[in-house]
Amino acid sequence: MDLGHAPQDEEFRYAARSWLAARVPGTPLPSLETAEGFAAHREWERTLAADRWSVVSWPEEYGGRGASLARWLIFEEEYYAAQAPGRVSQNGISLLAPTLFAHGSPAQLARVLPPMASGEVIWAQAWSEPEAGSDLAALRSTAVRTAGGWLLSGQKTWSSRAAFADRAFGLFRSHPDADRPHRGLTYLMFDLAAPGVTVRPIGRLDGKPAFAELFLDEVFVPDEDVIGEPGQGWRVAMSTAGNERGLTLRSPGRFTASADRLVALWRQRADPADTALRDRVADAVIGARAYHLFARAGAARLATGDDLGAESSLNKIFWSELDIALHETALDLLGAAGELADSADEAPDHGSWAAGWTFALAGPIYAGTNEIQRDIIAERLLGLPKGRR
Amino acid sequence: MDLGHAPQDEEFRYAARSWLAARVPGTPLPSLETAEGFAAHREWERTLAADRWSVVSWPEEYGGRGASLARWLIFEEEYYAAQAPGRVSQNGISLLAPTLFAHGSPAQLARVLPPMASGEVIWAQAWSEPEAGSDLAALRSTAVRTAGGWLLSGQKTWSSRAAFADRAFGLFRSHPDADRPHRGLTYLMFDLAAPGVTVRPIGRLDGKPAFAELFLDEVFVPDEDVIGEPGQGWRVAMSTAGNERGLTLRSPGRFTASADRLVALWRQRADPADTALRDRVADAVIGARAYHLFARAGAARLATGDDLGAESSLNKIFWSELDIALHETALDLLGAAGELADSADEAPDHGSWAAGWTFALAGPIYAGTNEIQRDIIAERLLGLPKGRR
Amino acid sequence: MTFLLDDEQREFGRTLDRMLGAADIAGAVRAWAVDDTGPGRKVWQRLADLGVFALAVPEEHAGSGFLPVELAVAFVELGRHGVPGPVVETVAAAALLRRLGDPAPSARWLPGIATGGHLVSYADTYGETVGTDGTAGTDGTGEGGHPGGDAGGGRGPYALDAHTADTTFVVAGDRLLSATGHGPVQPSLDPARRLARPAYGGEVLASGPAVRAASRHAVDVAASLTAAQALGAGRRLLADTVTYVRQRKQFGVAVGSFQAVRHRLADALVALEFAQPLVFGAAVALAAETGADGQRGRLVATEGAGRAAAVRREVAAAKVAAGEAAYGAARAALQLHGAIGYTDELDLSLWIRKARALRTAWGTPSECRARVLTGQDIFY
Amino acid sequence: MTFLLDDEQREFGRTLDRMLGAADIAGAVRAWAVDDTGPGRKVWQRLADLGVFALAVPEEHAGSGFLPVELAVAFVELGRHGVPGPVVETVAAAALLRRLGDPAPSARWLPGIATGGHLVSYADTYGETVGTDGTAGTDGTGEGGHPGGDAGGGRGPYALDAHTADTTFVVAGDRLLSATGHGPVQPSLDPARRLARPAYGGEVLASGPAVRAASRHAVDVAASLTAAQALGAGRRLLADTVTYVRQRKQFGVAVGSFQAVRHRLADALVALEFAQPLVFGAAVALAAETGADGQRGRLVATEGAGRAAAVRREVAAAKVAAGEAAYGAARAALQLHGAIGYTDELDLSLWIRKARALRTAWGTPSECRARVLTGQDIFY
Repeated sequence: MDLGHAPQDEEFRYAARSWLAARVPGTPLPSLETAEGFAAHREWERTLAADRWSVVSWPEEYGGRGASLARWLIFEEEYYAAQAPGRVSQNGISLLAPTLFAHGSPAQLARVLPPMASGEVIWAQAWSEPEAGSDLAALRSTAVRTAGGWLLSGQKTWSSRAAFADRAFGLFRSHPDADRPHRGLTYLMFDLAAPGVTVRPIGRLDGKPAFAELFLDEVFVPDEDVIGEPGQGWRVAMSTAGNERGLTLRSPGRFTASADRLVALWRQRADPADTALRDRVADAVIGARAYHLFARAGAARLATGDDLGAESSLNKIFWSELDIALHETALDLLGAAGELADSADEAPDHGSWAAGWTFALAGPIYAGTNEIQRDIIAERLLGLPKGRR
Repeated sequence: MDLGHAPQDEEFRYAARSWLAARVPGTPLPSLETAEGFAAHREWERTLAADRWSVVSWPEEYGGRGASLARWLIFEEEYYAAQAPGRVSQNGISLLAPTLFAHGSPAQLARVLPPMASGEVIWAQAWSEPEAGSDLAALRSTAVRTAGGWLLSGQKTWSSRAAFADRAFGLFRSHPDADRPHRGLTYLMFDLAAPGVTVRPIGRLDGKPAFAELFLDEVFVPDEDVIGEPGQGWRVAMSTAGNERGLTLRSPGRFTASADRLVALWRQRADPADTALRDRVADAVIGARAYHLFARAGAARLATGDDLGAESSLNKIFWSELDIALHETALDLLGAAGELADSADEAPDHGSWAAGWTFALAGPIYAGTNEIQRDIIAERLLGLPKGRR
Repeated sequence: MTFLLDDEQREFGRTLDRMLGAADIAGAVRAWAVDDTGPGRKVWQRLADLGVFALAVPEEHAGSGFLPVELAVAFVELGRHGVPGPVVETVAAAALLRRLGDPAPSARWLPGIATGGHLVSYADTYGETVGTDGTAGTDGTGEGGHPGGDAGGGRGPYALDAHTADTTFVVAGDRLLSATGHGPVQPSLDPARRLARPAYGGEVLASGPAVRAASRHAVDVAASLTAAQALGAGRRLLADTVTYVRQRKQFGVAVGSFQAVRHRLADALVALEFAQPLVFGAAVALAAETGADGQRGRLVATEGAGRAAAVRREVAAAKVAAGEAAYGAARAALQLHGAIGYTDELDLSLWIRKARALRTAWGTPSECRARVLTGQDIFY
Repeated sequence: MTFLLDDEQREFGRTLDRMLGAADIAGAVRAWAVDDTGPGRKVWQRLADLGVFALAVPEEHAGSGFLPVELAVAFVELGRHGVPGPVVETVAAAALLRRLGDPAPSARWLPGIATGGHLVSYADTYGETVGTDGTAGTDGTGEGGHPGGDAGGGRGPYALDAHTADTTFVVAGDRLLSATGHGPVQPSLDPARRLARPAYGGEVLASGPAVRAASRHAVDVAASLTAAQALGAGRRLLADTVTYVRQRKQFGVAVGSFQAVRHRLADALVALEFAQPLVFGAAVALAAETGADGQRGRLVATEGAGRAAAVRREVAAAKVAAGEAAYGAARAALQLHGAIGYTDELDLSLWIRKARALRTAWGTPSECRARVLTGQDIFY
């Protein structure tokens, strides 16, 4: 049992660190939930990709470095420690790409992945519908067979990034006669600029258009943009939930960097004798360390060929609660300045604590609410009866 | 809106305070969960009763002072502030007596209440059965009609005080053909020394026999010991839950006194700069104050003829969680000495913090688990759908 | 002799609830957030017409005497409906002037406050003197020592809506100023709140030790009414969430039938129900301490300085409990609404954001917990 | 290069689990609680036979070298099965002697520890000198300054099972003593633990600054193994509760089908699952720092004093997380068993009580949180 890294991995770390030190913008980019910020973040993706830092774990042919999961963890540590910009390509890289690697055709990989890696195509997810949130199997949007492809109709919502993104992916009901609600779905990719697509941005808590509603009216999608078999979409979508995706949805580096910054803030601004704050700062450090080590253990198990299964539900609950607690601690530490919005000129650290708090509040809701995750843990990890919820 | 007391009420307070100052033993009595301690506590009840302090809110004819709820609250404040002994008659006074006042015959009141007030007869409750805990309507113990009375058979458990008490009260299934499980029950009082009764003491967490199992084999109970109508036991038992009993199960004075003692402990032993402890001590003070004021408001409403209804469920959750938090704070404040059992000679304050912690741990379980209380609050106070739980 | 609102007080609350429910307060908040104070000012005038601001003003200045319990009733409703603007600050300023008892500033400001003509912001440096350039002086508690200030700065606290108020009262050292201006306006997490550091120059309205004594009282009033507002906001968050989870269906049933949902809302109710008596207990304590116009109660066994400390403890307890209960209700509301709760499509977001701001306004939880034990203002 | 137990380590854990599962540990605990240490001693010998105590002893003294990861594996099992006695203290004493490197006391005590012949209790005054009468000296951190001591007393810490151990090691000031006696034996909330303050007279086994350095290491070992024990106890509490709620029916269904029950157990699992890597991370850090016999890992970017502080931080983090997770599991176990959980009819009560004691043993949550940020032992 070991927590060291191979010398080559350390070389990888220093390469990433050096590159980031030279390239990360000195002041934060504008919020990626604005048109201006979205463009700036897309440009940053291009910069990353130019030196093969945008998708380090992908094969080289698609723009990556073929890095192991261990190296990906190292890269993420360095990335967040350098306070590099948020990843506008996150939806594509962490949600769509793993599915493509598992179920996509060689032609799809060759066509879709390089422009995703370069930021040329930014992806939005299109899972939820107004009546299908936690109950994702209740999807109603349809895919109707037509010559050479499918016609999508219906309404999607909480489509993150869709206000400014290029393309989207999601599940559509293609076989309405299937015997169970989560059967008869098809996983498709589509163009947000295609005829029949209307995008209505939705403001999040602070008013920024972080997601959108999509209204689809017979939007044509060619067969080449179906992932896996038609009608097998649920299986396709779920099959990667228990593998790396469970681990990579939120990288440990994000939290260890935030905890380090919180400690710095505490040393700089707090009364060291204030043990109430000290304990909460310590809990953030402990939580980030635990999350890091949990990921190290998970990566080691994946490397042996194990599947993580429902453990990604443990992960989801832990990081989402850690993220809120960490940012609430920061706001409390800041006293009255903790009330300032992230857009306030006088907000400490460029408003990153306020922005981080707002962002963190969504954590227990998206990617499967924490209530759903607790149900999964109870049933699949503890073996408790299913219950009616 | 006012928090003052009438001058006569203040006189009552000073009378209680003076009496307690003269009579409360200088060192704590032995634990009432032991035979020796039980006897000592019974003797203390006799001392209280001799000067009409054992049941201040009862009519004078039964040994009380006819005190208002406001005065009862005052008495309890003084009682716990004086660190007077725990009340071994609590089951009778706070559970059986309100039911008798509401449903008992004049003859029953005259026969049962005076020896309860004097400690001559100590009552145990006999509600739960092995298969009927939270689901109290699943009771199986039976009352079978016989000449001049009923024959009780079956098994009761978690019968608090029963290891040493004289008599018990509970619900028995008398009409097995009733259409719903909570119908067909009868509320009866019986003698723990009667033929057919076997008492098996059960050790609680710390081994002390705080409750017992009762095995009943055709135990004869005369008709005069049925409360209310046969078959109406559920209604009889529940009818008093929403009135004073919800308020008086745990008096605010108990918690304000504990919080005051915690503050004293904190001033005496803690580092005042340790804000983490300070905040928890403050929360205990705030909680005790809130509970006190909530009771004041409740008493005021009862005085206007209102019913508190399901609000007693709010009460139950609040005091039980407050009690645990308060005692956990004390144990943490004591550092390594907080690990000592209450029987340890070196345990601070005669082991009262350790004993209080052990006692508090039961709070969220008995008198309706806090899970059941939350269900009641959701359904009856918030109007949420019943759900399957 | 009874800890219950009387019929008149309850009817006062219902009247405010009806009036505010009929007004488009959410619209007023959204306008206020972009400095269009017109709709908010109209609401303000209606509140004045119903006598809200008069509750802090002596009768000789067009008020109804200082009535803390009625003020608490009113501010629960203001919180429930999310009324924007320096409502707390205006009432605290009135309480300060009343306690000061100085005829000139009272005559000049109190009638206008009572009748709704004056929006007054208010900032308190808690004994710290501040130079006219906004830099802290040297006799104060030093860097980070005052609440409302930037923990790292020492440039004095923010004043709410200083840029749109008719004046900003500033207590600096032992002087009460009507500030001449303010620093850059800063948005809060709560869009209904805009913050700016007042300039410390301006007309001196009063000076001397009486100013500090009166401002100490005013800070208690501000904290107690912020607690009342938080309680109202928490009630609203809970009520709206109960309504939502009864309607919203997932897995074929109402979301509100899931035990995890029901229990979380039950816990939110417990916290609010036990914060409420503390809020009114603080009001009763303030009424008893001030011993003046509106005395309807008295505190047991507290006299003189001990009584002032007891009031401060009651206020601090209410502030902690109501602030945490409201924030807990906000977290529950957000989680149980799910994604729609995280948007600004629903007005719910206004209360979620307000609950966070009220939690720290006029005394953070940490400061208030300290006061509960010491009865002292840790800043004096 | 991989943060996973290897096959051999896992098999070691399974072997201990099987052995302890077949022994009547609950019976041994109940006997231990009344000073009948016979059954517990038998378990102790079996543990020694399986090599548990040898894991802290160098090979030249009949040990297998210092192997913190294997120790962590073992102590999770000891916690899972609730083994009574000074297991942590005996291993910490061995670690102290090993680090001290002084041939005489090592030769005298280490072989017996490795082979199960010696039960050693251990108390550390954290730099405080203590008179032979048990009163504190003057160069220490003063009243209440040391953990394990009575916060109000300053009479030194308790030693676990000092009255039944073969000796009690005491570090007082810069001396290592084999104590001659002890004060009155005090029952703990955990019936498997009996506490007494050791006398500070006795044979001096070693003295000088090396004693304090070695004891600092020993305290880290004790804290990390207490964390491992807590993790095991928490796992047991959760597993037994899952079993119970699957069987127990109320309202016609298994209690474990209620969402409130399922979610509470899910949260208990989350806490334990994230404490576990911290427990093994601390073990890896100890292995790397000691750099000796059992080195199988190394810490990144920490050298010298920085490395020692980093180890201390890892240990403290593990102690907080495992202690809180176990206590949380105990609270959940008690609540979800209902009344039967509150009795001593089930062995469950033994773990519930142990979880409370382990939470504070060898570093309270507060002390450990301070260490997480400073990397310092706050007592030195």
